[in-house]
Parts: sequence; C-alpha cells; structure tokens
Amino acid sequence: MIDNISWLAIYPEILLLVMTCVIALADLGVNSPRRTGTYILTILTLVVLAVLQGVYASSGNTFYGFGNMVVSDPMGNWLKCFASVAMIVTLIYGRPYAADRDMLRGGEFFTLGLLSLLGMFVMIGGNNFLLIYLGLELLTLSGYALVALRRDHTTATEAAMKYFILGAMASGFLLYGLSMIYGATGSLDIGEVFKAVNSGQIRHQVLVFGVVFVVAGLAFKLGAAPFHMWVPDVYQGAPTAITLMIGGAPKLAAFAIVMRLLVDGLLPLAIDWQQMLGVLAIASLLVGNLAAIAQTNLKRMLAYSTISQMGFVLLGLMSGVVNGNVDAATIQSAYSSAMFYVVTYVLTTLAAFGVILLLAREGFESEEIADMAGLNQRSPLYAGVLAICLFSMAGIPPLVGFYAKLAVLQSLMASGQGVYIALAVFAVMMSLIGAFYYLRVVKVMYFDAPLTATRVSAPLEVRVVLTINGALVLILGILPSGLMSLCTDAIVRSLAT
Amino acid sequence: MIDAIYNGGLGLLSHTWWTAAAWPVLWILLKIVVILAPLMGAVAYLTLWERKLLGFMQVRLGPNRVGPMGLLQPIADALKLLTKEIIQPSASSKGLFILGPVMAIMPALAAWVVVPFGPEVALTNVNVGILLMMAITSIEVYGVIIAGWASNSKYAFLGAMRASAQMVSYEIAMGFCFLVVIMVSGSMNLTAVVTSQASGVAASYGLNFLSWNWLPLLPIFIVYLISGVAEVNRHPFDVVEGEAEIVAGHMVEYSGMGFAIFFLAEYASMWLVSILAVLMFLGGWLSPIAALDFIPGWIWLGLKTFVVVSMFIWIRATFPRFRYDQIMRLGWKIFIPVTLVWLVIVGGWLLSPWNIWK
Amino acid sequence: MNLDQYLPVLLFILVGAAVGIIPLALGYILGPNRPDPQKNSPYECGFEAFEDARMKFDVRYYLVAILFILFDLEIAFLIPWAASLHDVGMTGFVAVLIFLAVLVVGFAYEWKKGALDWE
Amino acid sequence: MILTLGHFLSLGAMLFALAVVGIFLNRKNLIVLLMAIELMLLAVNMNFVAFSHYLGDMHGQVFVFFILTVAAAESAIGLAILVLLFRNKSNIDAEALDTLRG
Amino acid sequence: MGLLSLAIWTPIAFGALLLAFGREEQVRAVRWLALIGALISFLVTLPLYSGFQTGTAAMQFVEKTPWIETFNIFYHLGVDGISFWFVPLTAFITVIVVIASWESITERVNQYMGAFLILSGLMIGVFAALDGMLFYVFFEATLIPMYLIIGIWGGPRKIYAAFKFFLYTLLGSLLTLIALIYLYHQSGGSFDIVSWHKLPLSASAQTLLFFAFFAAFAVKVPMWPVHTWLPDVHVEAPTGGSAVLAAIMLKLGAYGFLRFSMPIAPDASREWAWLMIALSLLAVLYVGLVAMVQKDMKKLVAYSSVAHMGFVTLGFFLFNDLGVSGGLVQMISHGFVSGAMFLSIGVLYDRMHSREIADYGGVVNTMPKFAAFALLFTMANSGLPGTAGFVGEWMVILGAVKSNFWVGMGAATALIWGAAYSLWMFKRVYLGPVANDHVKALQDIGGREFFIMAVLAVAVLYMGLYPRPFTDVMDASVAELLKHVALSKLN
Repeated sequence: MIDNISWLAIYPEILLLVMTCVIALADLGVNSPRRTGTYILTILTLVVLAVLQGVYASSGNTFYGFGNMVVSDPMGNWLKCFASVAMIVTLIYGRPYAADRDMLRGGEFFTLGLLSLLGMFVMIGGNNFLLIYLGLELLTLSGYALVALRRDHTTATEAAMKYFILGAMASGFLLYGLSMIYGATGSLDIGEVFKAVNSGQIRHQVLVFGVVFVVAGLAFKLGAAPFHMWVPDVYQGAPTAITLMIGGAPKLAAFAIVMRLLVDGLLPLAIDWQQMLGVLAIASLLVGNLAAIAQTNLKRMLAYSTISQMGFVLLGLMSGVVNGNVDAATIQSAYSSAMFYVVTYVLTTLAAFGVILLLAREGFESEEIADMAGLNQRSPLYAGVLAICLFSMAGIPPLVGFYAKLAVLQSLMASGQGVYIALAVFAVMMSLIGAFYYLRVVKVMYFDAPLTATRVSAPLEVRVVLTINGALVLILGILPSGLMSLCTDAIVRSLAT
Repeated sequence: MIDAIYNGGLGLLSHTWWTAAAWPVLWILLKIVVILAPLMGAVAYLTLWERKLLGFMQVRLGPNRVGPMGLLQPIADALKLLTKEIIQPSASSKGLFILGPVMAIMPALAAWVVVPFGPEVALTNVNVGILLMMAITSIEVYGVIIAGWASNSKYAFLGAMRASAQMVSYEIAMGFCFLVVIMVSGSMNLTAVVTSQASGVAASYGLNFLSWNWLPLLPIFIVYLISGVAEVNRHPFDVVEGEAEIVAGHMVEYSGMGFAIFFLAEYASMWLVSILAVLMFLGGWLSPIAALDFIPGWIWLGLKTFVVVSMFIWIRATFPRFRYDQIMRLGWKIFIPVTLVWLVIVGGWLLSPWNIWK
Repeated sequence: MNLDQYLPVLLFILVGAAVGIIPLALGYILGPNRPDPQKNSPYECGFEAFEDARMKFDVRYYLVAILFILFDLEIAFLIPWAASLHDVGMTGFVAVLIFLAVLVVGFAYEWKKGALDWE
Repeated sequence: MILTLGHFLSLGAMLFALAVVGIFLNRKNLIVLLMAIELMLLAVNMNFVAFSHYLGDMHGQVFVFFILTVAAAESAIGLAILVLLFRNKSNIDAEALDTLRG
Repeated sequence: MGLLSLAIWTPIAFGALLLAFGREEQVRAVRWLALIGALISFLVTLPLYSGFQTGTAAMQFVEKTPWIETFNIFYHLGVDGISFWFVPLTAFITVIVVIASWESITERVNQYMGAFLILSGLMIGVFAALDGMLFYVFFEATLIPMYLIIGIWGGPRKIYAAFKFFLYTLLGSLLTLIALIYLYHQSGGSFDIVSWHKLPLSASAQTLLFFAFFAAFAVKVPMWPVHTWLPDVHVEAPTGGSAVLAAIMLKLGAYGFLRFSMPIAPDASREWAWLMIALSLLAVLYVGLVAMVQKDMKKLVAYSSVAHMGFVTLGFFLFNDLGVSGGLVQMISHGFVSGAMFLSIGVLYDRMHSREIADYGGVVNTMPKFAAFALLFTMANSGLPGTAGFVGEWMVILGAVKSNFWVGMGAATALIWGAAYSLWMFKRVYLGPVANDHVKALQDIGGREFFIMAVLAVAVLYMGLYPRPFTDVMDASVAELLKHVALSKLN
C-alpha cells in the first residue's frame, strides 16, 4: 500500500481535486447568472489551500511521495501558496468582468480556473517527467478552454486557436526533448536523471539534443523570444479576466518546471543550457521592449512587457553556474533572484490587470492605452495602483520590481565574468527602453484629459483587494527583505535535498 | 499433419533466398483463405437465411425460386449486382467514393484474424486479442463516414453522421463489456477468455453452460447483445439507413458492387459480433453440458453463433424502429451508467472472497 | 522486435481490402457504364441539388465524437488494469475507483449540462 | 535487416520534422495544423516506445499511454476551438487568423 | 527613531496622508495640512543643527538597522559636514514651495502638495543615506514624484519635458546601479558607502566606476553636454517644481560626486579631473553665453543654473580645500538663490501667464516691493558680493587660481557673464517704462508672497554676509575628504 508520507505530500492536490469536482457538480444546481454560490465556495477552497500550502511551506520540510514521483519542498509549496493566492485575486478581479460579459454562465470560469490551478500544483510538485508533463497539460488545456470561453467573440476564439496551436507545439517540443533525455538516461525520475547525467557516462550529444528541445519547449511556455509569438495575441485577444488567469499564476508554475527540469535534473549540463537561456534572454529583452513601444493596446503592451520580464527571469536562471562550476552560494542567489522576480512579477501583473478589469465596463473593454486617459481625475486610487505597478515593472525604486531587477543583476554581476557584466549592462539599457513605454501609460493616466467622466465603480471586495495588492507592490518595495529571504530560504532548502 | 504440409511446402520452395520468407506468407494466406471462404459463404447465406426466417416469422415463404428452396438466391443476387452499373455521382470525391466500401469491409473481415475456432485454432493467437479486435472494428466507422462524405449528397452525409455517432456511442458501451470480460478472465487473449469459462462450480457438476459468463455477467451480456445490434446498424437501430427518413443513409449513392460490398460488410460484422458474443459469454467451443463433450468444439461454436445470428434476425422481425434520440439516450444514459456500475461491482466481486473466477 | 504474430494481422487486412477492391473492379468491368447528368446528380427528393451537401451540421454530432474520444481512452486506460486486476489487487481497485469517480463527475456534469440530450 | 534503435529514432525525428514543417508552412487549413500537432506527439511516442523497448524500462510506455490521452483531450479542445472559430469567422484558413496583429 | 529618520519620514507620511485625503472640495484643508506637514518636517531638522558637532569628519546621527538581509543592505543613515546642510535646506525649500503654490495650484491640490512632501522626504533620504542601495533607492524614487509634478502641472510641452527628465536621469542612474553592484561584489558583499571609500580598487576598475557614476551624477548636475534636459524641464515645470529642481535636485548629482566618485575612485578622479574641469568651465562659459540670448526668463535662469552648477563641479575637482568647500557653499547658496529666482518668475507668471522677457518691461513701476526682492535675488544670482551667490563663487575662483591660474581666469570671467545676463534680464523686465497694458495692470505682491520673498532674502543676505556657520560645519569633513582623495588606492 501507499505510505502515509506519500499522501501527506499531495493532500492539497487531493483537496483541490475533490473540491473542483464538488464545485463543478454544485454549480449545476446554481442558476444565478452571477454564480455567487460557486464563487464563494471557490474562494473558500482557495483560501484553505493557500493557508494549507503556507503551513506546509513554513514547516520547511521536504518529502517525496509515490516513489519520488512527487515532491513537497519549500520552494514548491511557496509557489503553490502564491499560485493559490494569485488565483483568488484573479477570480475576485475577474468575476465582475466575467459576469458583465455573461462568461459565468455554466460556471466553467471557476472550475476551469481550479483545474488550471491543479495543473500548476502538479507541475510544481512533480518530480518526474510524466507528472510535470501532465500538470503542464492540465494547465494549458484549461487555458485553451478559458481563452475560448466567450464563444461568440471572434478575437477570443482566434486567440484561443493561436494559443492552442503554439501551446501544443511547445508541448511537443518539450516532450521530444524529454524523450531524448529519457532515452539517454533511462529514467523519467528527475533525481535519477540527475544522477545519470552527473555520472558523466551519458553520450553528451544525445543529452544536448534533448536539452535543446526541452529549453525550446520551456521558452514557449514562459513566452520567451523567439518563442513568444503567442503571448501578444493571447494577451490581447483573450477576455481580460482570462488574460490575467493565464498571464499571472501560471508563470509561477512555469518557473517551477524550469527549476525542476533544468536545475534539479540537468544541472550538470548547465554550461549547455545556460547559453541557450542567455540567447533567449537577450532576444526576449530586445523583442519585448522594442515591440512594446509600438503598441497602442494596453494588454498587448503588457504582453510584450511580459516577454521582456521573462528575459530577466532567464537572466537570473542562467547566472547560477559560472563556467560549469557548481557553487552552492552562486546557485542559491541566482535561483532565488529568479524566483523573487517571478513572484513579484505575478504580484504586479495582478494589480495592473486588476485595474484594467475594473475599468472595463459592460460592453467596453478599456484595453487601449488611450482608454486610460485622465484616469487620475476619475479615480486617483486606481490610477495610483496602476502607476505603482507600471513603475514597478519599469524597475524604479522603491517599488518591488526594482529589487527583482536588482537581485537578478546582482547575481549576474556576482560571477565577475565580463560576458555577464555586459549582459547586465544590456539588460539595464533595455529596461531604460522599458521605462519609456511604461511612462507613456502613466502619462496618459495622469497628464491627459479624461475622455469620459464616468466614475469608476466596483464591488467592495475588488476595491479592497486591489488596494491591498497595489499597496503590497509599494510595501514590498520598501521592505522587500521578508519576501527575499523567503525565496532564498526556499531555494536553499529545496536545493539541499 | 498440418505441420507436415507446412514443412513440405517450406522444403519445396526453399531454393532461393526469398522463398524462405515467402512461404510463411503464402502459408498464412492459405490459412486466411481457409477462414475467408466459409465466412463469405456464411455471409452470403445469411442473407438468404434472414429472408427465409423473416418469411417464416411473417408466415410467408421467402425466396424460393432460384434453385431448390431458393438456395441459389445469394449467387443470383451476387451476379445481378456484379453486372449493374456502378454510378459515380458527378459531385462526389472520386477516390474516397471507392475507398468507402473498401474501408467498410476490410475491418469486418480483418477482425477475424484473432478469432479462435477452437483451442489453439486461430490464425494468430495474440495476447491482446480483444484489444486488437476493438482496434480493427473501430475502423469500420471510417467506411461509413468516408462513404457519406464522398457521396456529397445530403442524405448520405446525414446518414453517415448519424451512423458514425451511433456506432461510436455504442462502441463505448461495448468497450465496457469487453472490459468486464477481460476482468473476469484476467486476459485479453480470446482463447483464454473461452477457457476461463470452462471451470467453475456449475461446471464441476457437469452443467458447463451455467459457468459461462452470460449468467454471472447477465446485464453485461444483454448490454453487449443490444450494443452489438446497434453497432452493426441492424434493426431496430437502423435509423441511419431508415428508408422512410433518409433513404439508405450513407449508402444512398452507391449502386451495383459498391452497394453489395457495404452489404457484405454488414453481414460479416453480424457474424463477427455474434461469434464474439459466443466467445465471451457463451463458452465458445465448449459444450453446454459435460455429457455432450464428444461433439467437436467447432460444431458447438458454429451452432451457438448461428443461434445468436438468428436472434439478430428475430429481433428485426419483432421490434419497431427506435427514434434516433432514443437510440442515443439508450447508449449514453442507460448503457454507460449500467456498465460502469457493473464494472465496479464485478471488480469488487473479483476481490471479494466470493470470487468464482479464480 | 518480435512481430511474427502480427504478420497475419497485416496480411488479413490486405486480403480484407482486396476482398473489397476486387469485386468493385469486377463491377466496373462487368457492369455497364452509361453516365448521364441526371443519373449522376446527387439524390434529392425530386428537385435539383442546389447547394453543396457538405453543409454545417449539428454540433451535437461533434460533441458525441469528442465524448467518444474521451470515453474510449478511458477504456483504453482500464484495459491493462482489467487484465491485471488479480495482480494489482485492492490498491489497484481503489485507484481505479478514484479514477472512475472523477470520470463519473465529468459524466454527471455533461449529463446535467445536456450534452447527452438529443431533443 | 535488423531494426535498431537508430531506425526508430530516425523515424521519430522525421515525423517530428514533418510535423514542425507542417505547422510552420501550412497556411491553408487549420485542420491540417491540428493533424500536424498530433503527428508531433506521435513522433514523440515513437521515441518513447523505442527507448522504452531498448532500455527494457516500462516507464516510457506508460508515458506514451498518458501522451495519447492528453493528445486526445488536446485534439478535443482544439476541435472545439476550431468549431467556435468556424462559427465566428465562417472560415478555417490559417491565414484568416489575422484579427490580432502587431 | 532617529532624527534623520524623522526628517525623512515625516514629510513622506504627511504626503501619503495628503494623497489619501481625497478630492477637490477640501482644498483649504489640504493646503493647511500640507503647510503644517512641511513646517513640522522643517522643524524636526532643526535639532540636527544644534546637535551637530563641528570639527569632526565622522558620520553623525547614525542609524543602522538591517534592511534587506539577503543582500546585506542596511537602513544606514548619517550625515557629515558635506551632507549636513542639505537636510534642513531641503525641508526649508519645501516649506517655501508649499506656500508659494498656495494659490497658483488649483487642481488636484492634494496630489501636488503630497508629491512635494514625499519628494522632500526622498531627497533628504538621498543626502542622509550611507548605504549604497539605500542611496540609490532614494535617488531613483525622486524621479516618480518629479515626473508627475512636471507632467501634471507643467506647461504646454510638459509631456516632452517629463519624459526627457525621467529618461535622461534614469539612463545615468542605471549605469550607477551596475557600478554599485560591482562595488558590492568587490567589497565582499557590502553596500556600506564608508567602507567602499577604503576599498582598494585597480586603476581600470576605478576608471570604469568613475564614468559609471559620472553618467548618473553628471546628468543630474547637469554638466555640459548632458545638460540639455534641464532648460526644457525648467520651462515646462510648475514654479514649485522648478524651484525644487534647481534648489535641491541638482545638488543630488553634485553631492554624488563628493560622496561616491571622488572617495571611491580617487585615482580615477584625479586622472580625469582635467575632463571635469574642462566640462565645468565649458558649462560656465558657454552656457553663460547661451543664457544671454534666451528670450524666456525661466530658460535663462535654467541656463544660469547650469553655469552655477559648473562652478560647483569645478570646485570639487580642484582637489583643494577652497575649491571643495566653495563648491559646497555654492550648492547651498544656489539652493536659496535659484529657488528664489524661480519663485520670482513664478510670481510674474501667475499674473501674466507669460515668461517671455519681451512681454515685460517696467515692472518696477507697478510692483515696487517685488522688484526690490527681485533685484536682490538677481544680484545674488550674478554673484555680487554681500549676497549668497558671491561666497561660493569667490571661494571656487580662489581655489582655481591656486591650482591653475588660467582655470581661475576662466572661472572669473564667468562671474562677468553671470552679472551680464542676470542684470540684463533684470533691466529688460523690471526697469524702463511700463511696456504694455498687462504690465500696467499688475498687482504688487501680497502678504504671502512677501513672506516668502522676505524669508529667502534674509537667507540670501545672511549667507552672503556671514557664511561662517556653513563653512564651519563642512571644514572637518572636507579636509578629511581631501586627505582621503589625495591617497592613492592603487596597490
């Protein structure tokens, strides 16, 4: 029989699965178009999950279950905790928007959201290619369906189609790479793969061949250039609430699988995948920042900005190993910086999209940059929140985005390598370009005259959460220490085992 | 003796390098012919038997003009169809139009490759027999859908859509039935499925037929039979080719030999479904009571299959046609839940102390 | 790899196809071939076919197809389990119960959503 | 001729390459795209099965099982999206996906 | 909580409160609250002066608590003679700005006042920070409120100006960030500025660091040729924004040279001093010429700011006592004088809504009280003895002569330029007959404006006549700095 520790490792997943089923069935009995019952049940579930994961994470224990198939370590648990919180926030922001657009009918908004969260959990907790793949697919399949949730909406379905094609292709790439690694190492277990690779007896070419595909697949999922084609279209085309759902929390999971596959599994090959990550990072920074300038659609601009932000994450990930020397301190600082970056990125993205969602009224999407005109006159609070987010994304202190960039640059510089320093300078120059287009939005919000005098109204919980979210970007900017050491601690503990 | 022939043939032809490879192939082809020839005969005469039996049930004579008691009727039909023009509608897709009937008959025949006609008497006795059977028979849907699409006619298209939807729906129920049978026999090998029915409490008293799967798995057996009827689009599930509604369904544009092949495929499938029912639920070649063991197995098999096939015809004569929504409802809302529940019950039964299949 | 057992399968498939093709070919040879536009037009009830027959069709057919894929796969999953139920014992049974439970949830969901209704 | 691992891997690689080419070069029909995606997964399956067989390790085949399932679910969703797209645009050309640009 | 923390966070807290305050209806309350906040913020800086010990170069009022453990970053505050004066100066200018904007700002008053208070706290933070990252955070954070101030309440080309301001300064400071991280790694994981001073660095590293810092601080100062943003921004910014920008923000850059470039990269500083001196002289001379031909008053004063800041950097890179203290005194006095200049222009602008010199003439006839103050400030701006402007410039020129006669000559000519453009502007705007009906209709300054002008005038005169208190505070630190810079860090 299965031992208790195995069950312990996946209690949250079990809970989530059971509750998803319960909510899916319970929703059948709900008739209200706003789905209040489903909504409350979903939020409750997520809150319990977040707390549960928080408890798991703060215990700091790492344990493996089901024959090393799943792992429950602090990094994973924190990421799951954050993902749950991000999902809560997403649902809170998204519900009024979805309700106005009749997207709540059927309750799939919630059930698919929960399923995608389950996918993230599995991805984050998977210690086996199979599990990671299944989690990934659960997440992306829910994502495809979510994007197409507005069935009568041409752009949404088109975005869904593009997302589907490129997403499926990414899975194909990833799988092909995994199959090569499996063939070379003879195992699907990440720990075994690591041992096999580390033994140095594996044909290098086969492994590198596999790694190329794995990295390409991961780059697709992260949305790094030149595999970014889906990001702008999907961000723009999908209903904003859904954009948030696929642009927020899943980034955490994507980070987790990058960690699991590349670091936990293929660290001895770092010298190979580093270069690829480097190229991806440079391309992402270039493409993301330069293309963002030309955008008039706020969602699309944020999509390109996401690409450039992912470039930074990749920089953090690639800086862990210098010249193939595995040094514990460097690794920790590099990966914790990347984790910090991702977490804060999600936090900021949530708030930014939260404001967009809030402004979108029935029949009006408020996704053009021009729609933000004079927001400060209409609602100083939301203008402030969005401005904080944009400044944070631009990396201006004292906002949390700055520390994320600082951490990444710091770990790049730590190597002392000329190339890395040059990369750091490049990244910094790119973030200057980035600042330009973020500022443009701030300009529109603060300097331009409003096009409409409509007061911005929103349900209480949205206002409260949005304010807290925006404040967090600032507060974590002033006091980033806690989150930073949390990330470091999580990475240290997770890598130690 | 057979081995001797085989080796003789091998010796006879093994002069050049390729004959060593060719002879086994030839040998297999020979065996295939040995299976196919009687099968085609059975198919041909099933049409006659159907008409005769229907006639009997409706208190009339049925065909009795061609040959003694109409026994040459199938041959006459074949010759007639052979000399009819094959009309190819101008709007149709040429290649697919021909592919349709081929895709229909090919799986109906190829599935016989794993059917055992007695212990150790099967063309190939693979371990995944049932799975292979499912795989090959699933291809039949292609024949239907290709025919419907290629015809480029609304009736054909609609008929094909209906037929394929119906077939896939019932395939699920059938799949569950297969599953339960696999569970109780612990194997996907059809020979093993049959032999697993030879033992049991009742069999030890000589009442073999009570040990066959049909009794303990009665609901599954019934579901299988009905699904089988639906699967081959027979009455009362023949709404897909319901003459009153959509003429001949996907076959509406076919004439002559094209039509004949669809017909052949349908009857071959009937035989196949029947023999599978016999193999899985009615003890295959086993004799019903120990006292009758002296009769050869293949006779029993043939007899049982004949009874089941006749039952198909009987059903046709008895029941009115279902409405399409009723058909789908039966498949999805009744059969699937029933089989699911039975799957769980049988699973529990197998793990319980009262397991009778040990 | 040992594929000897499957050679007959391949051959039988070929022969099966041949059984379809040869009579068709014979039919083309033996039967008359006198096409005319009326005869070759698609069958309609007494009037000319005025539009392409490959029209939009009811989405429910499509739904059935998707449901079939999913259920069939789930059967494919259960087959190995069924064949080895004796070996996997209670643990396997419970695992499959969980699996089926999720499936049943999905089934109930689509049932209630009306995906299985035809009228 | 004896089939070695290399043969299977080459076949897998060829299928994969065909699929990728199919995805990138196909400008006409989205259904072909979906098929190319399926082909891609099948190529991967080929790899897994071959490796699994030559390594004498069952896990690869289990993986294939799951990939098949996921591929089915994926194509189900893909087709569903396709139907929606068709209903909205009355067109399933890959080239017609041009509302979102920039 | 230490005094410095209080000085930093009091205005920020008041600023945040103002932002939360709400909408246009409560304008009066908002103004008073802002004034109270600014006053309290200024008052809390006064104990600093009484508690400051002259004669030591050590950091005083030090506060040090861990801030970001992961990177060994501390909340480390402290002032020495170099940075001390800027703390009260900033708070003082903020009070002035709040009063000056009392009526001229009518929309989104709470945001305007809040932005200034927050800006004030952040700038004090820059001067008080002893941790490299803390410094950077404050340094960069000032961009946000300033950007908004220019963009929201600025003139017709405010958007262009705001972007130019933001991106120019961001560009420079991002390179500095790299330099800071580099130093962090070189020092074995520390952001402590004081310990960086003692860090041995190779010549090439020093050169790179020097230019990285140069990128940030030269833009901020601004030095020629990266000064072009300043006139644009000044012209477009609201009066208060211009005043704060000229009075305090420019000093951030100059301060950075003293705090970072010179002590951390002394060898490079000495090696590249010629460049700095050359650029400073260019600023003083060339920009002075440019200022002369300006038609816009604000632009003229902006260019004059560039020229004055040229004196500051010139003084610093002379590496002698007079030069450095002169530069520092010049910074402080420029804080008063340029602030006053911009406020004077603001007074006129509020009435005429024009800054064109040509639109004025004979203002003295209609606004005698105001013209008197304006004359004083103009004289201070041109560095006439007895005013604040004279002291610093004179010290720098003396220092320059001491190190190189021709440099001193060049600097001295600048005094003439300064007098020329300042006084010429005064003549064109204030003197002569009343130019047109608009000028004729001008009202003289009211009590509030008079108060501001008076306070500033007192400060300008006090500093011009009795600069001892200012120099006393600096002496020890400047001496220590010079001693430090004189030592090579190589080997």
